[in-house]
Amino acid sequence: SMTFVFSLILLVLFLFIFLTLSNMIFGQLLGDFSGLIKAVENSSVMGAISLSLYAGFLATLLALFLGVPTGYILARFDFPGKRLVESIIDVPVVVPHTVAGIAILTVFGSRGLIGGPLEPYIQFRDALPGIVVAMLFVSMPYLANSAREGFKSVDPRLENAARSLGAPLWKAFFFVTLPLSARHILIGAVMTWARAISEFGAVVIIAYYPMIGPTLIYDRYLSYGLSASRPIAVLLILITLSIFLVIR
Amino acid sequence: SMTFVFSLILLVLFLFIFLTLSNMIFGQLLGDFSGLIKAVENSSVMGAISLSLYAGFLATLLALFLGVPTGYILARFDFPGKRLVESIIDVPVVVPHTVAGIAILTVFGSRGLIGGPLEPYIQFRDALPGIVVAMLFVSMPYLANSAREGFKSVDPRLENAARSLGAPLWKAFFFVTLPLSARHILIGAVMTWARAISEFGAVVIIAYYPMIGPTLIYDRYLSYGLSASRPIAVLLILITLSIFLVIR
Amino acid sequence: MIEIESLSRKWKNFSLDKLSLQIKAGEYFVILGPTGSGKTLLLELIAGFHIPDSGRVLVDGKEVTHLPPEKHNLAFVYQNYSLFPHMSVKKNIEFGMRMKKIKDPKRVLDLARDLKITHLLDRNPLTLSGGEQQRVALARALVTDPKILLLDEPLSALDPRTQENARELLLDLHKKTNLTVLHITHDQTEARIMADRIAVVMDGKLVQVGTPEDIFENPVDSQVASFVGFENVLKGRVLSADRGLLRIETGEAVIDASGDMEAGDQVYAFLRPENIALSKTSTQSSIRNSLQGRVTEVWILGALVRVKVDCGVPLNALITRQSAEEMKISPGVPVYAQFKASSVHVLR
Amino acid sequence: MIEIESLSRKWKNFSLDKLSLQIKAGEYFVILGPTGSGKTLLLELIAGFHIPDSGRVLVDGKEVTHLPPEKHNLAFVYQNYSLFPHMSVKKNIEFGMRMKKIKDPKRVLDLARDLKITHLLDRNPLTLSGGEQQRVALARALVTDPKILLLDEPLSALDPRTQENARELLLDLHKKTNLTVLHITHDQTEARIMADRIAVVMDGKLVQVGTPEDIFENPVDSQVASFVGFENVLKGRVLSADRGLLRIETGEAVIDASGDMEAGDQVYAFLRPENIALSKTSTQSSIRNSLQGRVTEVWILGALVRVKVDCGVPLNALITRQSAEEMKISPGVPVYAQFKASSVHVLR
Repeated sequence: SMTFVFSLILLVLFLFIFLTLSNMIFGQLLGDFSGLIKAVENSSVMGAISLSLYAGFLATLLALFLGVPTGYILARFDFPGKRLVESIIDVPVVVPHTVAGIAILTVFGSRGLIGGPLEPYIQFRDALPGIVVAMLFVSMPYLANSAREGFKSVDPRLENAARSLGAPLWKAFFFVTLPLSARHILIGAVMTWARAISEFGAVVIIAYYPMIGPTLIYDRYLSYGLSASRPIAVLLILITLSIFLVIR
Repeated sequence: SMTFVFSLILLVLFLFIFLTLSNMIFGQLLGDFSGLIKAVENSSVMGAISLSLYAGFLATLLALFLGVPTGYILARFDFPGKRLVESIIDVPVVVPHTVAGIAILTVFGSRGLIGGPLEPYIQFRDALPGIVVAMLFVSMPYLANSAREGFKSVDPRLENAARSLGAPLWKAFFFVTLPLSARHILIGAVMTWARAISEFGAVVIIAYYPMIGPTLIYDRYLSYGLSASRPIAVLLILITLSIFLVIR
Repeated sequence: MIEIESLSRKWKNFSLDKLSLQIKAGEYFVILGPTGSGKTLLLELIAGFHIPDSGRVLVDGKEVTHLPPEKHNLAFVYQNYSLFPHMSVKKNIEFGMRMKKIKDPKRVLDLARDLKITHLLDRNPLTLSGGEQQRVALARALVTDPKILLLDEPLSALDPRTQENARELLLDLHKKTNLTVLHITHDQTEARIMADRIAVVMDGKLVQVGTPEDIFENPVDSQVASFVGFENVLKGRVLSADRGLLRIETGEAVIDASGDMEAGDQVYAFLRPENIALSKTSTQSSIRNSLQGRVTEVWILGALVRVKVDCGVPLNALITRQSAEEMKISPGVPVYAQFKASSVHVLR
Repeated sequence: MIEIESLSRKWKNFSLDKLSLQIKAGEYFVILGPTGSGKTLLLELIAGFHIPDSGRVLVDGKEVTHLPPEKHNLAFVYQNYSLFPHMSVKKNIEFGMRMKKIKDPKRVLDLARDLKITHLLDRNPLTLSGGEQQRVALARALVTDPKILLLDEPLSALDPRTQENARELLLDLHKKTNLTVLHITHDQTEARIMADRIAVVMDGKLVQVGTPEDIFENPVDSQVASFVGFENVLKGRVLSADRGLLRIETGEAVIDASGDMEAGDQVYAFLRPENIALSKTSTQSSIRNSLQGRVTEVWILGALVRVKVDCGVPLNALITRQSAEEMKISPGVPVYAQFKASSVHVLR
């Protein structure tokens, strides 16, 4: 019957994803556990992974600062050009990753529109700020959209009720609207962080060094092949997935 | 006031994304238009971009074939382990891109679980099938989730009504449920396709050659620097965005 | 004819417990029960949308329990009508014919004329009013000429005026086409007006089956009694019983009622507010109770007034605004609460 | 005291058009109008949630039109009560005091006791029933002792029994605290029971202001008349007029009514179904109409029966089930439709 055929297809899809990941992970754990231990003990591996997590964290903080107010304005107000603004904010999701890298390098490179004037004070290319900007660019839409949906889900009458009880707008926002959309914003932040640390193409163009996890995996793969890069890949995904599980 | 400050922050976010993209695009169009023309005339550039679009299309077709039935089962039935299946299907979204590449190479490489037995018939490494599999892996969740939401939005009572009117399940599905979730599935397919052609990290590990657009951009950037890769980046994003606008 | 034999099914928060029921061919049968009692689940089991945990469903003597819904050959109309929003009204009506490969365009047009929806055939169902949607849903369900029509709360999505027309339409259809109709509702008035027979279902169990008179005049237990509108529930003791005429002591009052209890029995007496009349003067007689009391609360409900009277027991009465004004009813006013012995329903 | 001067505002599908209104201190004022007439928009303008396109709002003589809502100093209770779901009932009630930096824990407890919600203080508002939520919303709005209470359809989210208690509560609060209450509703019964004065708003325009008697006995135009329940609308011509007593020819009938029209005037006569009694015998008199007719349709509506009678003009009457049964009312039966001349409302 149709249900049976559809269930089989679901099983194929499930196995495609599950086998691909578990084959790599269990292949490493069971077939070459010592390689994994060596990777943990290697300071450049742990350094690259820590840098991924740290840069992703900074990008998420920036995304919160920019995305929460943006989401609020988009959820509560109508203004001319609103649809254009929403579309532009969504564009990074569909930009090919190396294209995003080229665009960021164009603007934040030492001769760029922003990177140029800032050159004496802050270095983007091959430096942490460049990594964070690249991560922010590709992951920003997740936070802005989540925050907007969160604020939309809060009945504006609750804000009105708070105001008629004597709360100015900012108090109504911080005591009523923000707590009630906290769940949406938190989920958005986790997705933003995950998207940030998964990025490779945009980051590798503005900053091959200092190496983040995905870059180190690529670098080792090019230099020493699959068996040298796989332990790092397994380590990175295990750490990422466990942070996820903890947050959820 | 709070509204004013929030609007300013929205403006900053908007400008960050808008300037980054438009600076690259207009810098190329106005500053070095002949470079863009040269890129269009270069057969390896157009070949790489076509390959991106074509491989993305194949990945989307496969995603439709696998994701639509999967979405239907997930939307309509409860079964033990359903939450686990849903979580696993979502995992590719958070897997760092080069990690996904390593995982796919492990399974689909010539000594892999699937790539090994298939070796005499189909080549994944450095070949179109590898590119399509990598694209499918990273973009699949978008289609499965969209289809699931689409099917969920169709009242099961409509299916029941169709069946009491004499339609067997598969006719109820094709005449009622599928048309009513077509919009969701179409949007999912567009997102899947966009995600597929934006991928770099996973593809570059299983198949540096034949080069897709993002790989060629990276290759040119490494060999000849920013000014050599930017025309290709601009070309790729202009083509991608116009296909988007046409579909919408 | 539908036979339901000891049907049980648990599903989400609903459950049915060994329910048996027979609906005769050509009957207008109403299943009445409060929200959440499992009525819709029962209807969906009959239509084959669910498989029961145990028990059987027979349609015209043939077991259909495990057949897929498309083999049940009955028409089903949901509360929300479930019209296909991506098809015109005409395509909706033709759907069943397309599925069963019947070609008879005249039948669609005839049915559309009978149901007064000819002018709507090219419209999108989403643009129709509730009453129009219902007529389209009926046309779609009836186009392949089924013998049985299942209706899931067919009136509850309509406004009161449209409800009147819809009732008339359904009764008309039933009369003209000799359909067996199984109609579920939570509205006692609807059941009373429309049914040939009524089954009362509560908490997934069949509590009572009978004619509207049976159900509304002789509810089998206190749960049914208060569900069908006997709002006054008086606990008391039978003082004397003489050839069916009872004297019952309740609170500080004594009332006359009829029933086959015996002296000394502990009983409950049920009384509808609309069966209690108020009067300034007593008109005692052997078959009419007239209890002296005093108004304690008054609530105006549009054309009606609800009055609470303390007659030694508290009684709720429902009278017209006009008579409340004529009697100058307000809290504190002395009145007589009058009701026939025959309108008191007594249960042990 | 609230003064509204020529207020206009367009917003989404709603608009208000140069609306002026004065609500006196201590008054229980009801704004009555159909859904979509702009009532809630008006209330939100008074509370400062919107800025009007033109016009002014004054509270106690002070203009507040352009002040932010937190400076309006009035209590606002929405239809859905809008309790903060992430705070306990107690925190909800304290919110206004926290915002206005008032410390007086006793006031919260006193108010909770008065509104009978002391036992709910630690609960989450989402777990409360509609009636409980409403009492909490009132406590929250009143805790900072405002002089004006704005109520947006306060009863429409409650079931009928809870509505009765809520009405009592609101009237009690109004009496005890000398609050000015501005209450909006689409329910004419609610307005009639509760209001000191009523304003009828239709399509964003003020149509009539007056006491409940004014509105319900003397509606200014046919729109108001049919909105407040005069369902029978008879078009006719005045045959004679003698010191306020009119004879009006309508259809093939002649009725008596009162009004200051003149012979020959074209008029509309409005009549409520509940003011028409049916009888098997005629009891003609100078102030009572008694039209001979024949029942055409009968609909049982619970305790009431709606009867359509053809008396030369079609008339809708609403009678009790009991009297319908006693008279054996059914289609075709001859009856007399009787109504007082004074219950006919005549408009040009």
